[in-house]
Amino acid sequence: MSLEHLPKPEELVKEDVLTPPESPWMDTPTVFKPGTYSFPTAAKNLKYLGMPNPREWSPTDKDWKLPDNWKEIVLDGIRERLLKYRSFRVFMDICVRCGACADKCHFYIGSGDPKNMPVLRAELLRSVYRKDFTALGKIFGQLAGARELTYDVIKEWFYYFYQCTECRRCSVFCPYGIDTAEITMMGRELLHLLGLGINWAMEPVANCYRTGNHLGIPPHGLIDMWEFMVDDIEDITGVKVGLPVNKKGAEILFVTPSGDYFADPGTYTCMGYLMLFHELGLDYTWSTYASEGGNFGLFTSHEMIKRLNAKIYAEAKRLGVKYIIGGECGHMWRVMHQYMDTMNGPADFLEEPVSPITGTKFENCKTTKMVHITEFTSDLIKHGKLKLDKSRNDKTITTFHDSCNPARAAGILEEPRYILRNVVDNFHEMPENTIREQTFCCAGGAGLGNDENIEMRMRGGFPRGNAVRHVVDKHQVNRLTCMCAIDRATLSALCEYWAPDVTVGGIHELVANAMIMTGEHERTVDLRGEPLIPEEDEDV
Amino acid sequence: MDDARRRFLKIAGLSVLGLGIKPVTDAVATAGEVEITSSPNALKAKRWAMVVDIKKCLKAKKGCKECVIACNTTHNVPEFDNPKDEVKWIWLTSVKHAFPDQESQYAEGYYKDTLQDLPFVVLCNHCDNPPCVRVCPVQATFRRADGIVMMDYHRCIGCRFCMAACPFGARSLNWRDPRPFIKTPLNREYPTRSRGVVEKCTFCDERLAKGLQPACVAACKDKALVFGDVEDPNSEVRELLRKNPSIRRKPQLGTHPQVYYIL
Amino acid sequence: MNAWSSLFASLFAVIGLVIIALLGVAPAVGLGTLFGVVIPYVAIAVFVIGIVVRILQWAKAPVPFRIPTTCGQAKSLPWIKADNLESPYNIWGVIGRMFLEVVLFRSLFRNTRAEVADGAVVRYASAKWLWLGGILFHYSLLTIVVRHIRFFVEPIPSFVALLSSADGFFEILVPTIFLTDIAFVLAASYLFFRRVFIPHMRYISLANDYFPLFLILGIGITGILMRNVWKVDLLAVKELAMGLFSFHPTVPPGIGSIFFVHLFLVSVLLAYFPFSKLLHAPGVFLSPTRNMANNNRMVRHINPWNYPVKVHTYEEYENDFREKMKEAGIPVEKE
Amino acid sequence: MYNSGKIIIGIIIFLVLATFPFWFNRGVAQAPPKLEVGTQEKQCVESTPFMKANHMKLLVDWRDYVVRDGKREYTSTTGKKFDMSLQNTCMKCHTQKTKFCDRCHDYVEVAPTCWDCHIAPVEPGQAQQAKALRSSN
Amino acid sequence: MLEKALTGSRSYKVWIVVLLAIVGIGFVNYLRQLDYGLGITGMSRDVSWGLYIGQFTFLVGVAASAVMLVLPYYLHNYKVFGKITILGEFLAVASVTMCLSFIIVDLGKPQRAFNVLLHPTPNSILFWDMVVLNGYLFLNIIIGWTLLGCERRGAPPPKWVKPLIYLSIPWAVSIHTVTAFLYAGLPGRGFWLTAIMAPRFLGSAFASGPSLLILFCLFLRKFTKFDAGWEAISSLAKIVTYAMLVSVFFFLCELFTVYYSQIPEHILHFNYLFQGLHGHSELTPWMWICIVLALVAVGLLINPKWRNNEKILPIACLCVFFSLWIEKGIALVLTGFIPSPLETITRYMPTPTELAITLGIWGLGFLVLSVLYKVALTVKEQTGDSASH
Repeated sequence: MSLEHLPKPEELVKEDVLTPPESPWMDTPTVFKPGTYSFPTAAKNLKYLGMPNPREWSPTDKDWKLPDNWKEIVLDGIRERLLKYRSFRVFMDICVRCGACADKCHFYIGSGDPKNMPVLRAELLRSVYRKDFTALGKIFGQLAGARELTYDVIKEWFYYFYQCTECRRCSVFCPYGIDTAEITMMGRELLHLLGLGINWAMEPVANCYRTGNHLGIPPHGLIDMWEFMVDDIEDITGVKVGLPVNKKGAEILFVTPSGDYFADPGTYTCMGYLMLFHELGLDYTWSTYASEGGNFGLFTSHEMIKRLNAKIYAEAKRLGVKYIIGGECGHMWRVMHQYMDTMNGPADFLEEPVSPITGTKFENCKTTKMVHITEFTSDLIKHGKLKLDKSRNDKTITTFHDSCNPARAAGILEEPRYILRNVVDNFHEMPENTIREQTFCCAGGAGLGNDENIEMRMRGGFPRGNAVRHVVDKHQVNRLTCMCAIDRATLSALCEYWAPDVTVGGIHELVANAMIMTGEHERTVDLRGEPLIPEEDEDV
Repeated sequence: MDDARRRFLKIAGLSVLGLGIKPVTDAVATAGEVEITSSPNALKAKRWAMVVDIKKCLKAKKGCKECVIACNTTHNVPEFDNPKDEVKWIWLTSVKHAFPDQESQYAEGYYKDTLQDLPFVVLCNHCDNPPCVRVCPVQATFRRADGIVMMDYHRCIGCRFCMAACPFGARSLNWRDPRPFIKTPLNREYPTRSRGVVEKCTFCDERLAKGLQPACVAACKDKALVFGDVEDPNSEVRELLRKNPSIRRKPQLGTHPQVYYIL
Repeated sequence: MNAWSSLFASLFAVIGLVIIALLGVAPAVGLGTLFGVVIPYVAIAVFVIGIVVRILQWAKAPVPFRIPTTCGQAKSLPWIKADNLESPYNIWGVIGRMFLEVVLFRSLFRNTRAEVADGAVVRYASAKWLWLGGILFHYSLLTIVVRHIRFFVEPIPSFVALLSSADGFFEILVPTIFLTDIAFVLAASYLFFRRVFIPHMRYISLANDYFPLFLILGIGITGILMRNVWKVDLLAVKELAMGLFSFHPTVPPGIGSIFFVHLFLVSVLLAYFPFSKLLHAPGVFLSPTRNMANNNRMVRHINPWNYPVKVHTYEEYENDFREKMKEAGIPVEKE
Repeated sequence: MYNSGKIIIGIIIFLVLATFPFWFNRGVAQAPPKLEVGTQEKQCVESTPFMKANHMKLLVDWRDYVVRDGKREYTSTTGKKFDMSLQNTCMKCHTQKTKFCDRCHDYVEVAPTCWDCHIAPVEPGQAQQAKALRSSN
Repeated sequence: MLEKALTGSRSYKVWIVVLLAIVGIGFVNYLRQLDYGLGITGMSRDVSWGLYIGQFTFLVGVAASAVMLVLPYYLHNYKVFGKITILGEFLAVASVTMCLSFIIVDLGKPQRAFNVLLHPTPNSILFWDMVVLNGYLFLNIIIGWTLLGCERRGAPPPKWVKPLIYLSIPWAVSIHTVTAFLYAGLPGRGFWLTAIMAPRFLGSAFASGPSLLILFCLFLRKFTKFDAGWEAISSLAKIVTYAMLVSVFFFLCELFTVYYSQIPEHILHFNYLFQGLHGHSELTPWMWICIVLALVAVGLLINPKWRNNEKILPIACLCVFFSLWIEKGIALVLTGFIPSPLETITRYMPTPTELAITLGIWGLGFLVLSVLYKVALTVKEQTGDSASH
């Protein structure tokens, strides 16, 4: 599927979209409509990873080729997780269905499918929990909101747990902090026990496991890509930047999502890193083994997070660096911030991060020893270590999209804004209910950024698109800046559909554009190779 | 339609039960009959009025205030040292203040010798057209059918609109707890008032109910105060008004005071 | 089951409970002791033990990861103002955040309402009614429960008297109507009507959402009726309550049956509590997204069941790509 | 069990609060106060159960009849006539407010405003107090 | 939207804390008054209304600010006021809140305040005042809040608001009229017994409310990002000018009637006010200050050059405001009681407790106003409606 097959934006979402249907949700069958679901995992990927029930199948099939004891597997899986995760058990028990979360979900706002209300998404699982794990549910059945675990329930789970981007916006509004991402993750883990996953998530997992990055780029391929960027930078600035790779004894290991290595507009951000580090004379290194910051294991299972994430510390240890800097990425930072140290720490072989340029101690990274690039760069700017010429970004009127994970799972809100205000003159915020901790998802996270799912992506992207359109109308915004590789990919499509003429880019692209490098020649084009001063403007 | 109305009535009836003023007696009534009556020996009138015969009140000059003391004693009226907090039901004042609109530049003779420094008995006039009743936002003060302007101390909110409306200064607020200031022997048959409510003379409605004359009237040995039904042509008050020229306070305000003065 | 059948099932259940109590204490049946002593004791026991058991059940599961929802700027560089209440970085921040959440319903205060208009426009309206209704409901309930202590103990603590006098400040009718009684019924009715009249609320509501609402409304209404309409002998009521709380249960004669209806509904609510969504009361304290500090990169969090997993080691990786790496000039461990 | 310290503290707080009436009473069921009626009279204005539950409503009704309608005589269901007066009827029988009204009101924490205005009879040993009531401050 | 009042600059927070402290002090003093009774104030049997009712009377006038913006904006489509109608509406909310609070603290038995609802009495003007004041409060809260909410999210206002807005216009007139009737309908109070009491109320209301609004606009222009625009301010100044002139004219009419007819019941009060009576002259200096301020105000306002001078206008507005504050907040109510209908003169001097409670309610009003303005201005800043056009 592609964008052309979708109705016009004004027609996709209607005024009455939030009016629920007549039939009760328990009696509403799941329909797999093309454009609204993702293709299942290819057998080879499951096999490579050693995961259960590898086979070829399609969600539209009647028979999903589940193991015979599928029900037992799922119920045992629930039981196990109830004992392992307090969050799961508490969230199953305490929801009062106050409905505060309902219209906070971008998928619900865009699709109007009531099962996309976070509360109902959780009820899909909670109803089964009630039936098999609570007294009232066992006795009163439907009266207590309980239902039997059936084949159709599994299908429903597959559809709706892969229609949640785990963005946690609902959790902000929930009076008990119930986190649908947690529930969706449990749901997906349960589905994986039956071999039910989506390929767009699992292929990167398999790739990453083998090559160290989601795209499956072998080490020499990476070198080619980076060298290509180095050449581009030389063309634009006249400066040949260094490219340290797998360099033992470097001070810093730099890890960033591999999406930025090969696809525009991520590549410009990646060039930004190369230029920045070169200009600073930083003793750092790239790694081909830990060449992926992102972690699609997050969209698979806790075990898979750990399996992929283990490479980061392992590589840091092998190379003997002092600490790690992480690039602009969303879910990568959820893993780095909330899981890495617990899963693969302690990182006692590293040192507490100190900026070699400013001497700032990053006290907030004491134990993980991993600094966010915007923390690093904003510190540089604060100390006046970068020569910046904002006017080079003058044609860019930008707004900033908080990626869900840095915002709601890490609390990184000010740093990127500080950098932006220092590198561009025209920065306008989107409406207040769509930014910072209330930011709306790109609707392509958590493994859903694939093309077969395009209609649901555009529906889910409606709130974000609407907010972008708002600032386009009001401030003629033409750039959506974000600090997430998935965003850079999915928001591009989203803008194409909802807010045409808005380009997407990273923060460090703008930093590098503005940064005056030692020995550079006069720049006439930006990192995208576009003239710094648009031609039509010269007539004015 | 009919059905709906009936249901509505039933619900309305229920809520009356919840909020109504007299649900208990209603409830009792279903069990057995209860009767609410006035006592047979109560004094009754079409319109109560008082005549003050100043000519018989000359002892006031020598400090007689039997009527005031009787009233205060009967009603537990407090006496404050600070005029600011004063509570007065019936009191003595100079003619100048009792009749501020009566002017006599060249007053001589009777007016000057007798009236000018005679303490005049004043009290609530129980006006026929009482402005205090008109302004009260909660009907805490109201005019009874027999002309008495009553006070319901249980309902008064202490807004003092009535005090602003009364042209005779007949009303007092309990600016503070009156009990410590009751200087007469406590009358245990009559309540005191609580702070924050307005009070005034009620023509001793509680005594009338028992067949007794108002306390001030009963206390005046000189019969300077006469109380009775002005609608009754044979009453003593009518007799007095027939025989003597009388004046009322501020008649021009149209409140129709029911306290008449014979000078 | 659709919304309406859930609603009516709950309504009839509560009406049924009322009838059971009325029949039970009718003179002809004479189950006063059952409804006045046995059921209340059972209910209190189920309530207390049930909640403790449930909390222990939650406690039995570890919190493997520290995953707070961050709703404000995290602590990072010293010159960036960190929001300790929305993204706590120490224990005081966590306490503050929990305090705001538990005492002031902080998250609900954030609530908005999405409005979709034609032409694919979505707007977010401020929507604090749920917050207000929730606050009113819970604080009225708390006040009412505390006020009831006057029936439970002797001597009556002075804070109870003080609370009653403040609550009954306005002298409306005799006996005075308590403001919290009105607020409670209004708030509970609001919580009910929003479930009925907001379409998506009706859609997600289950019988176990309506049931406790009807139950609690029934308790409130019977209480108000008992105070202001069908009066009961309070001396006897307190004697019964004191008997229960001192383990010398008695059922004094002459208490109106409305009291037993009230007591029975309260008993049902108490017994229902540990098995229902009412567990949100203890649960909110255990919600890992709210009760943990966002200090993940500062303080290491331990997962007690962390286990080794199969990984693709560097050695295996280099074995896979060694030749190509060498060709590309990438340093390798083993030549 | 994990986070046992905090959770046990929480459970203890819950138990303390939830069982407050049990431990506050220390197992003693303070018997309801004995009310001293103060009179040999067998029957009040209405039946005892009715009065127990509804005396406040009766008084309010009386108040309204007396003050607003000027009617002061109440013929009860038994046919007996009463002057509708708290001070002059009720308190003439129940001469000891502290041993009748107050005992019950205190037991269930009711603070009627009646006594702000209405005067209770002097009780034995209370003469001193009564004097204080009248003496100026 | 309320959450916007919870964050703000340091000075905003300090201001709020100061106001809360003032409200707190007022509240503690009110508890003392509840305990002791109204005797704790300077009011007495003869002067039975004092500072509280005076402030109430004055503030009813301030509440008029809203209608002077709403009427031109909605009835005459005068767009210039579009940006500041919300300021007028919220000023009305704050003033009516103060009005109601002053009435409550003036009650001897606040516990029975609900009797006004339980025993509605249509013949009492005070009952109607309760109705119109509460109605006006709710109208302004609902209209202001709804429109602000729509503005914030860029939605068209709901259809039901328009009728309410139209209703609020006559309603605003009603609050002054009914409040004037509280006084004008009493026999035996010569000072108040005048048919132009209601017109006088309206005249002074349309001067005092808008003049305060001008002061706020100028303040916000100077210290915040919100700029009402000079055209709006200048139009408001014009309204103040005419209203002040009318107000002065009405007062002169009163003087003529009283001094030409020379009826003692009326003239004594004015004598007390202007020169003192039997050695009592507590209010005389106040009244002369009032007159001087009024004359200065008229002098400054009447000349367009001065009126449109950003330095002079606030001085004129302050003169208007304080002149009318003395006239309505002090002189009007107290003089009605002095001399009493029985021609006794009783001195009235507010006590510290009374002053503290009064100040507490002013603090409450400013608190409500600050919170509402903070919300409104933050919204306007976000929607970009705060800069000048």
